[in-house]
Order: sequence, then structure tokens, then C-alpha cells
Amino acid sequence: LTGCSGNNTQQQDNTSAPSAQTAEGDLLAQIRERGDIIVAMEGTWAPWTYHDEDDNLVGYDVEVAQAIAEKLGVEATFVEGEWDGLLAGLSAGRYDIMVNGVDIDPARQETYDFSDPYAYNRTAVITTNQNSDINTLEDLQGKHTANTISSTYAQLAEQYGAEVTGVDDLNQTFELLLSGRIDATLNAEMTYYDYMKAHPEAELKIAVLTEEANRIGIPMRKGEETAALREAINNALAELGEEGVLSELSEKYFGRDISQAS
Amino acid sequence: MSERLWDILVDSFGKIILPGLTMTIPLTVISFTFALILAIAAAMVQFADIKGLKQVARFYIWVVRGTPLLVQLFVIFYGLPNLGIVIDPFPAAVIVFSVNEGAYCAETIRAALESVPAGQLEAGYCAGMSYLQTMRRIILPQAMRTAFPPLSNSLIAMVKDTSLAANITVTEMFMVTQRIVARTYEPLALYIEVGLIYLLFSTVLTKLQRIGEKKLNAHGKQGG
Amino acid sequence: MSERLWDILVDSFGKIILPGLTMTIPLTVISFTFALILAIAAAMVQFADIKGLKQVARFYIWVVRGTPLLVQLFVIFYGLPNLGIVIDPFPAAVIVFSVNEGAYCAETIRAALESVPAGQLEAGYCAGMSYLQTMRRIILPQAMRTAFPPLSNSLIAMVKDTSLAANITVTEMFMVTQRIVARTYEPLALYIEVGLIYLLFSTVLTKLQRIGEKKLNAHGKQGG
Amino acid sequence: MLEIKNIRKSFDGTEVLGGVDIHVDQGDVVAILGPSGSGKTTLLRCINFLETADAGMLVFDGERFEFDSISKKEIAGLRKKTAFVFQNYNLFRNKTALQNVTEGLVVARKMPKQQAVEIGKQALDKVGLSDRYDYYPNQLSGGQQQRVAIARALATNPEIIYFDEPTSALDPELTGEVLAVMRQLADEGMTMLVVTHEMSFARTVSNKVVFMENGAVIESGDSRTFFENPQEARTKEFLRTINESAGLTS
Amino acid sequence: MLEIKNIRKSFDGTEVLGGVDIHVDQGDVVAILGPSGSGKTTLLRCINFLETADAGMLVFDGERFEFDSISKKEIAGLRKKTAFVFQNYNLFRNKTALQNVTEGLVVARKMPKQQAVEIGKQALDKVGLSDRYDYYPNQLSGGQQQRVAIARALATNPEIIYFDEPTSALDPELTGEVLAVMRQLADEGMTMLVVTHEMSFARTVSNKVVFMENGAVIESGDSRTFFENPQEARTKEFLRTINESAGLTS
Ligand SMILES: Nc1ncnc2c1ncn2[C@@H]1O[C@H](COP(=O)(O)OP(=O)(O)OP(=O)(O)O)[C@@H](O)[C@H]1O
Ligand SMILES: Nc1ncnc2c1ncn2[C@@H]1O[C@H](COP(=O)(O)OP(=O)(O)OP(=O)(O)O)[C@@H](O)[C@H]1O
Ligand SMILES: [Mg+2]
Ligand SMILES: [Mg+2]
Repeated sequence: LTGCSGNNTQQQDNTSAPSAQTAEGDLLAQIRERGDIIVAMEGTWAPWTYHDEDDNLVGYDVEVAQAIAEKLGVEATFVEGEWDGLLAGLSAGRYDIMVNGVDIDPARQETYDFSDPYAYNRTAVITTNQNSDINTLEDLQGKHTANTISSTYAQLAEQYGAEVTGVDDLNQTFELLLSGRIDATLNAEMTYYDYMKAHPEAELKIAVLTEEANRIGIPMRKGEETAALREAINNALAELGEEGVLSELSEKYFGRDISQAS
Repeated sequence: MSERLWDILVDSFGKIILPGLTMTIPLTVISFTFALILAIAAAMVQFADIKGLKQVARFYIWVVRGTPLLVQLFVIFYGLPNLGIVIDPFPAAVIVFSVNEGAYCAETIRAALESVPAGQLEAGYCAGMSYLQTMRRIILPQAMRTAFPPLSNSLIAMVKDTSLAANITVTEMFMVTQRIVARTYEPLALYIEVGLIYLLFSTVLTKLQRIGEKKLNAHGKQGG
Repeated sequence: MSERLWDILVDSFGKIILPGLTMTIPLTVISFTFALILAIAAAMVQFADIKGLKQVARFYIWVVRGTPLLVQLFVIFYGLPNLGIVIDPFPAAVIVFSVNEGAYCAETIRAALESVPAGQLEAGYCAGMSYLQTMRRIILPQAMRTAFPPLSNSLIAMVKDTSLAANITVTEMFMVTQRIVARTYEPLALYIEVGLIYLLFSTVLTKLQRIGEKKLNAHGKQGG
Repeated sequence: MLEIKNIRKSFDGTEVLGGVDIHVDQGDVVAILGPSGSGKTTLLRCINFLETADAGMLVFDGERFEFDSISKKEIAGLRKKTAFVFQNYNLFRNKTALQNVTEGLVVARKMPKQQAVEIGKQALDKVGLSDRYDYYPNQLSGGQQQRVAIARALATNPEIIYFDEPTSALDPELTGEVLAVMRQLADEGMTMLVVTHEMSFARTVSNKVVFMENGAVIESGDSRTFFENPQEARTKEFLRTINESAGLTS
Repeated sequence: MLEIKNIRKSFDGTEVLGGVDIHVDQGDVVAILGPSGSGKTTLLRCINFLETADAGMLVFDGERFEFDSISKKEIAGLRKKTAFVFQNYNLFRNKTALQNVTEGLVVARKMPKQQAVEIGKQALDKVGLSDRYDYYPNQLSGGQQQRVAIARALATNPEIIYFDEPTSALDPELTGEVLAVMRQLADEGMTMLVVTHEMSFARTVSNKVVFMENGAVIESGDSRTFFENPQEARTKEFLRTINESAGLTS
């Protein structure tokens, strides 16, 4: 992984985040006028958005956002924070878009408009190597799982009859699994691979992989004011897809291409 | 406010207040009770200047007050299993909150013990009572009266700190709120809602504090 | 401990302590300074029993102590923009921490003011001094001496509470730790490391507190 | 110079002062005697507005003030002409002996610091504390603290000084110290109104005596007459009790 | 009955008691006099082990104890035979008058509650507080508090009672109250060791006087001889000062 502070990128100094305007009017026009698009992400979710050893903000989402900004002819300004804060900031107009591997989900669509998907992420049911009870989603019935509170995985697990607890972040779910406190955790397939890169010795396996992949999109505020922005982003994503940029970035960060629906 | 948002808030009120009553409040009350016991012990060994134990108490207070609660939760819940000690979430939370709050309360109680005039202990001796008898029947009751308001404050603050238990899978009020946020994507409104519920709990506790203080003050301030 | 883990810890030490020094500590110190000013004002208007202002102070303390810090951060940072008020993260954090801590400190200072014997104020009157003159030169200095230890405690607790600023995108010590955890997947070890760094900061503050108390006690306790 | 007329004060409905009159001329040393709870302290506190009397009038240097309608400004003005020595001293605990004396001069009377220090030192010298300028109250004995309090009163150059049991917290030798200072002030012509239990002081230093009980003046007048030829039955009994407890058997 | 030999005590290198001897027989009322700071309080506190004396010996009912090697158990045993009345009363602030008296009986002496209450009431009756059983210390006047303290001492049926300036915090009338109770105890044959500034008490109630200065006994002996025919120059001066400050001029 190498640093990727491209020319058109501006690493956000978090202490003085410029804010998107809340004033009436078209958001895309405002972004063009400002010359930058404010992108919110957690910065603590490898390999989507995280800090490398030299403390540069990197990841698939980071580079996708930069590429989009380039297409829009503006610079990308990144703001990092906690999940709930990112959502609140998006609603409050502090940030223009959130690029953070967000699943497109009907409930979320009530609050936000999403771009077209730019990645497809299958959900993995992760267990310890010793566990042979769980081989299908149906096997989750009555099992203990833990998932990050803010994710949609909890709902999926609940749907299949698992007993679900929540924790604040991803790492805690692996700790819970390894200490035998839970039977399984649901997470993005890619996240599992990344964790295994850091902990090759960890006795964890993917027990089940969902057939259907979740579609990952970019949420933004609902309504007229973002219509033009959404269209511009969709165009940019389409172009990036055609140019092979998305595939390239996906290979770079995930070791495989998840930018296309398989 | 949109109708949808209103519905979400109404719908979630019951969902949030329920774990508040069944988890946040019990967790707080149980932990605070243990914290008080720990605190009294830690304050007493310092006050009595018991060599060895006093140093243990100082060390305990130093480490616990110096490190974040979240780190303490991590060490107990995610760290101890490495040593083969696996504690369930609720007891783990009770342990950590008791130990943490105990350190702060110990300082409060120590200060209160020191504020009881030395003559009270001496009068106990001269009445033929032992150190422990005098402490239990004369000094501690007076100290607890002095410590009552700051301890009430700590209790009120603790109600909110228990939300950190979400980190070790305890489904308390704040975690439930965050789950609803994960589904509805309305963090601000829901945070305000849970904030108001916390305020409700605190208000009840504050009222209880006032009543308690009145009762303790029934026979005037301990001036003479 | 594996060599890899050791390398991670050594490597991250500098990365964590740097935002500690450049963000956590300044945020704490600045916020605490404002908190003290707010607290003195809120305590004084109650002590002086100024109609209207007293009720405002009570209300402020009630709401702020009754609701979680996190909710307050959300309301200021994500709620106010709805009213067209957009505040940058660092100033927003300073505002929230000052207002929050101010409420707790106000109670401490009010109790300290009330512990100054009434005779001190009367002596000020009889020496021809006005209420404000006596407050500023006689009562407040004595009260601050009483309030010093509990205020120091609050300051030490605040160092750790500032980690919540991560929620409004302030890159302080704990957030940086979480970033390293995200890359290395070693939460326990890194949390212990950051815990020790907090402990280091707290220890320095505790030492300063001791020195301060010694200085204030230089001419004995304020017994007579 | 000071005249109090018909002063009344109740606490929670219980009458503590039931219409007291006091008359003080320039140079008078008036001793206020009376059993515990008779309202002596309350009287002094009302006169100096530390309590608000319910009714009555105060004439000071010919100016008249109603207790229930006096303004803050008038109170501040009167306080600058009077001084109060508390039973338990009430020295400023965060100030040295000298600062205790100068504080009122510098802050309330806007006197230049240097001049205040000079006057402060003179006052402390006068009460025999030349070697205690920089001591804090808690480093001084009771007698020394009471003398600082007297110096603090003196330094403001008041027209009258009120004393509330200035020796009751002191042992006999320290009592001697303080009474000697007060006797010296009396000799220099200072006007004083002194609540006291020290019969010897009342007998030998004061020229007028007011004897109170239950918030009313029972007997008042010339000090010699009071002790040698009391008029009222209650006064006689009081003097007898005092003498008995002093002599115990005789 | 009680004999103290060569008791010594230093605080931070300064000698406060420099070898004091005291001899008390059954039924004695011994008054300890002396100027402020002479070590009277320290002496009483050492005798009752509230301070640890550096050297010296105590003989109680024929049993000998070295101050520097006495065991906790021996101290506890001795304390059950003695009682202490503090200058500032030190009543238990969280207990009523009656509870103050019974506490030591029930807790330390394991007396049945009912019996303790009976004895407690008798003791309070004796000091004239039959109507104050259920009052808390802060609801009592100084004289009443001191009488509760005396009742607390009496109730344990001690062989000797130590008093530290039992009236110094009281006004003359309250002083009378307390001294009357003490005189009654003396008449009943109670053994007492009393630090006091009340010359009248020393003169008329005590049969022996010990005069201390700078941590040493200057003169001691029969109380009549002490007052009427003092031997030491310092004693004469002390008596003169006391008389002067009592009379002021005469
Ligand atoms: N703030 C108050 N509230 C209610 N009652 C009070 C208050 N201050 C004084 N009193 C009552 O007023 C009466 C007179 O009190 P005051 O202190 O003036 O007496 P005193 O003559 O100074 O007595 P002493 O010689 O004991 O000082 C007492 O019965 C006392 O209880
Ligand atoms: N704890 C202590 N530490 C240091 N010095 C002390 C201590 N207690 C008493 N002293 C000193 O010992 C000396 C004797 O004190 P003590 O209280 O015994 O005198 P006293 O005769 O009772 O005087 P008074 O009549 O004022 O009560 C004094 O100089 C005092 O300052
Ligand atoms: Mg009085
Ligand atoms: Mg003494």
C-alpha cells in the first residue's frame, strides 16, 4: 500500500473542517463554486477507508471519491468521524456525500438518496475453524452473533433467528468470536480477508457466503437540491467503470474486482 | 418535523426507555452499590493509615482514575479471556463500573472522613470504644452525611457513563438508540430523544437527592 | 508478545502521543479554563441569589448535567446547522466541553462558596467593602482553595472525556488509536497503550495538583 | 452622637428585640449587659445593618434613618463611619494581619497602598503586634487575632466602634491583653458600644451601662449607679448570680 | 490512686512536658493551673493516651505502666476506669443527648440497651437535663452540651474524671451551671483532675492545686496554702495578674 495523496487531493485538517453550505440551492452548483466536495468517512475501516503506516488516509473509498471529484472538476476534502456523526453531518449539511462502503438499503433510502452502486459486497458468516454447526444462513437459528451496531448485518442475522448483540466496532466482533463468547459474526467478505492479512494465524473461517451481494452506494441528502449532484456522480461512476478505474482500485485494495455485479 | 420522523420518535420511545429501566438503571444501581463498598474500604485503609493496604488503595485509585473507562472495559472483557478468564457481559460491566466509580468515590469519602473533627474519634476512645467501633458508629455516619451530595453527583454522572457498556455487548439504552439510528438514519433526533430520557432519569435522581439531603439535615447542620 | 505486535506498539507510541500533546491537552486546558469562568459565574449568581439569573443557572446545570456529553456534542455540531449556525469542529468541541464541565464545576464552586463562613462576608461589609469587592477579594479566594481538589479531579476526568470529540471529527488521541487498530486489528494491546498514555498525563496533572495544594496550604489550613 | 429609637426585630414570628432605645454621646463607653439570649448580639447586628430591623430609627451625627427604609447607599455611608469587632474576630482568613487591616482602606476607601500600609502598621503597633504583620490568622493566638480585629477597626478611623463580647473566646491572661487595649482606647476618647460579660470591664471602663433581658432594656444609666445601687429587682438578681458564680461560695 | 511520674513529651523536638509528677488520692479534686501554652492540655491528653508520652510512668490502683511501652489492651482497660470531659465537649454530633451517654455503655461495655438507657437517663437527670434526652448536640446551648459531656463521663461510673477547661467556652451564667454540677460531684466524693482557669473553682472546690509553666510543675500542694501563701515568685506573679485582670483597676 502506498500513499496516494494525489494532486487533486487535499488531506483534510480535521480541526478546521470547512462545511458544506446549508443554504437553498443546487448542491452541485455550490460544490463547483467552492471547488471542492466534502466527503465523509470513518477512516477506521480497512481496506475501505483507513490510515496506512505513514498515517495517510487511504482505501478503496478514498480513491473512488478522489476519482469522482476529479470527474466533477473539483477537489475532494475528507472528513473523518464516527458513524452516527457522519450520518448526522450529512443531514445537517456539513458534508456533501458519504463514501464509506454504505449498503443501499430500503430503510436508508427513506432518509438519503443513493448513487448507483460502485461496489458489490457479499456478506460472510464468519466462525471459528472448529465450528461445524453453521453451514447455511438458516443454521443461524438460535445462535449467538454480534455485529457492529450501525451495520445492516444485525438485521440480517435477526431475520434468520440469531440472537444478536451489538458492539461499537468491527474488531470487537472478532475478539468476541475468538474468545468463544459468540458463535458467529456477519460482516463483509472483504473485511474478513483484510483481517486475515493482519492475523494469518487467526483460526477463523467463512462459514457461509450470501448468494446475493449487497450493493454499495454513496448516500447524500434527499431532494431536489442533490438531484444534479447524484446524476453527475452516477455519470462519473459509469465512466470510471468503463475506463476500468474501479476495477483497478478494487484489485489494488481487495485483491479482486468487486466493482462489478457478479 | 416530518410525519415519518415523528413516527420514528414515538415508536422508538418505548424501545429506548425499556432497556433504560431494565438495564441502564439496574446496572447503575448495582454497580454504584459495589462502588460504595469498595470506596469505603479504600477510604478507610487510607484514613486509618494501614501500612501496605494504604499503598494498595493509593495504587488502585491512581491507575483507575488515570485510565479511560473504555480501556478498563476492554481489558476486563477482551483481555482477560487471554488468561482463560471469560466473564459474561453484564457481570463484566458491573465489575468495571464498580471498580471505576469506586476509585472516584473513595476520594470523596476520604475527604469527608478527614473533615470529621479529630475530637469525635478521641471522644469515642475516651468512651471506651475501639477504633473500629468508633469508625462504624460515629465517624462514618458523619462522613457519609458530608459525602452525600458529591456522591449523588457521581451517581447521576454514572447513569450516563453506563452507555459505554455497549462496547462489551450490554444492550443498554444508548446502544438501542444507535441500533434504531442504524435502521432509520436519524441520529440527531434520536440522540435528542435519548438525551431527554437520560434527563428524566437524572431529574428523578436529583429529586431523590434533595429528599435525602433534607432528611439528613433534619436535625440541622452538623455544626456543634 | 509477538515481534509484530511489539513493533506496532513502538511505532504507534509517537503517533498516539503527538495528538495527545497537540490536541487532547490543549482541548482540555482551553475548555477547562472557559468552564471555570462559566462555573464561577453560575455559582456566584446562585450564591448571591440574583432573581432570574439564579433560575437560568439552575436550568443550565439541570439540563447539562442531566444529558450525556455525546448528545450535547451532536446537538451543537450537527443540530445547530439546521438553524444556520455552523461551527468548526475544534471550537464546537471547546464550546461543548466548556459548557458541560462548567455545569459540574459550578456545583463544586457553589458548595465551596457556601462553606466560607458567613462572618467573612459580614466582616467585609463592616470594613466598608461592597458585596462584589468582598466576593472578589475575600470569599472567592477562600472558596477556590476549598474547591481546588475536587476541581483538579474534574480536570483529570476531563482529559479522558475529550476522546468523545472524535464524534465531531476532532482528531484526538483516542481517534488516532482507533485508526491504528483499524489497520492492525490489535485493539486490546493498543487500547492498553493509549490507556497508559492517559495515565501518564493524569499522573502529571495529579503531581501538579499536589504542588498546588501544598502551595495553597502553605499558611496552614484555613481553620481560624 | 448615636441614638437608637424603638428598634424592633423578630425572627420567624418570635420577637427578639421589642423596642429598644440606646443613647450614646461622643466619648461614651457604653456596656451592654444581659443574660444569654437577651438580644444583645441582635441589637448590635441591627445597628450595623447585618440584620434588617423591622422597625425603629437611628440618628447618627444628627442624620435620621428609618431602619426599614434605609437605602444601600446610606448603609454604605454609615458603615464607613463605624467599625465592628466580632466576637469570633472574623479576620479575613486569606489575608495576613497587615492585609486584614489595610484591605478596607485600599479597597473600600480607595487609599493609596503605601499610605494604607503605614496606617495599618501604626494600628497594629498600637495593639502591640509590631512583630506579627505578616502572620496569617491561623498562625495567631486568640488574643492576637482579637487585637488584629481591633486594629482593623481602628485603622478606618471610625467615629464609633461596636464590640460584641470581645473577650469571651479568650483565657484570662489573653482577656487581660485585649481589655488593656480597649481601656487605652477609652482613655483616648474613642466612642464605644460594648456587649460584654466582663463585669470588671463594665464596672471600671464604661461610663454607661445598659442591662437587657428578653429583648428589652431593663435598666440603663450611669455605670457606678448601676453596680452600686441597682434599681430593678431583675438587675439585682443578675448581679447577685454573677457575683456568686465568681465567688462560688462566699 | 493515680500517680504520674516524670512524664515527658516533645513535639517536633520542642519539649512541652519536661518531667511532670502528679499525685492524686481517692476523693481528691486536683486543679491544674498555669498560663496558656504551659502544657496542661498535653498533660491530660498524655495521661489518657490521646498523645503518646515519650517517657514516664503511670500508676493506677497500684498497677504500673510505662508510657512508652503500654499495650493497646492495657490502654483500653485503663480507659474503661476513667472518663474525659473535653474543653469543647466533643459530643457525638450524630447522636442525641441520651445516645451520647449510652453509646459507650452499649458498644464498649456490652451493657443491655435497656439498662444503658436507664443509667443514661439517671446521669442526664443528675446534670439537670431531664427534658433534653432526645436533643441533638447542635440543638443544645454550650452549657447544656458540656453537661451532657459530664453525664457521659458519669454514666460509665469511672474511678476518676479528667476535665480540660470545662467552662472556658461558656458565658458566666452557663459557667455557673457547670461548676455547680462539678461541685456536687466533688461533694459526693468523685475523684477529679481539672485543668481550669476558674480561680474561684480552684480556690473553693479543689483540695489540691498544681501550678504549671513551660511544661514543668512550679508549685503544687494544698489549695488553701497555694492561694493564701504561695511559695514561688512566679506563682505570686501569676496570682497577681489574674487578680488584676479580674479587678482591672482595684
Ligand atoms: N437568625 C436567627 N434566627 C432565629 N432566631 C435567632 C436568630 N438569631 C438570634 N436568634 C434568637 O434571638 C435571641 C437573641 O439572640 P442574641 O444572639 O441576640 O442573644 P445575645 O444576647 O447576644 O446572647 P449571648 O449572650 O448568648 O450571645 C435568641 O433567643 C436567639 O435564639
Ligand atoms: N500537636 C502539637 N504539635 C506541636 N506543638 C504542640 C502540639 N500540641 C501542643 N503543642 C504545643 O505545646 C505547648 C503546650 O500546649 P498545651 O495545649 O498543652 O498548653 P495548655 O497549657 O493547655 O494551654 P492553654 O491554656 O492555652 O490551653 C504549646 O506551646 C503548644 O503550641
Ligand atoms: Mg451574643
Ligand atoms: Mg489547654
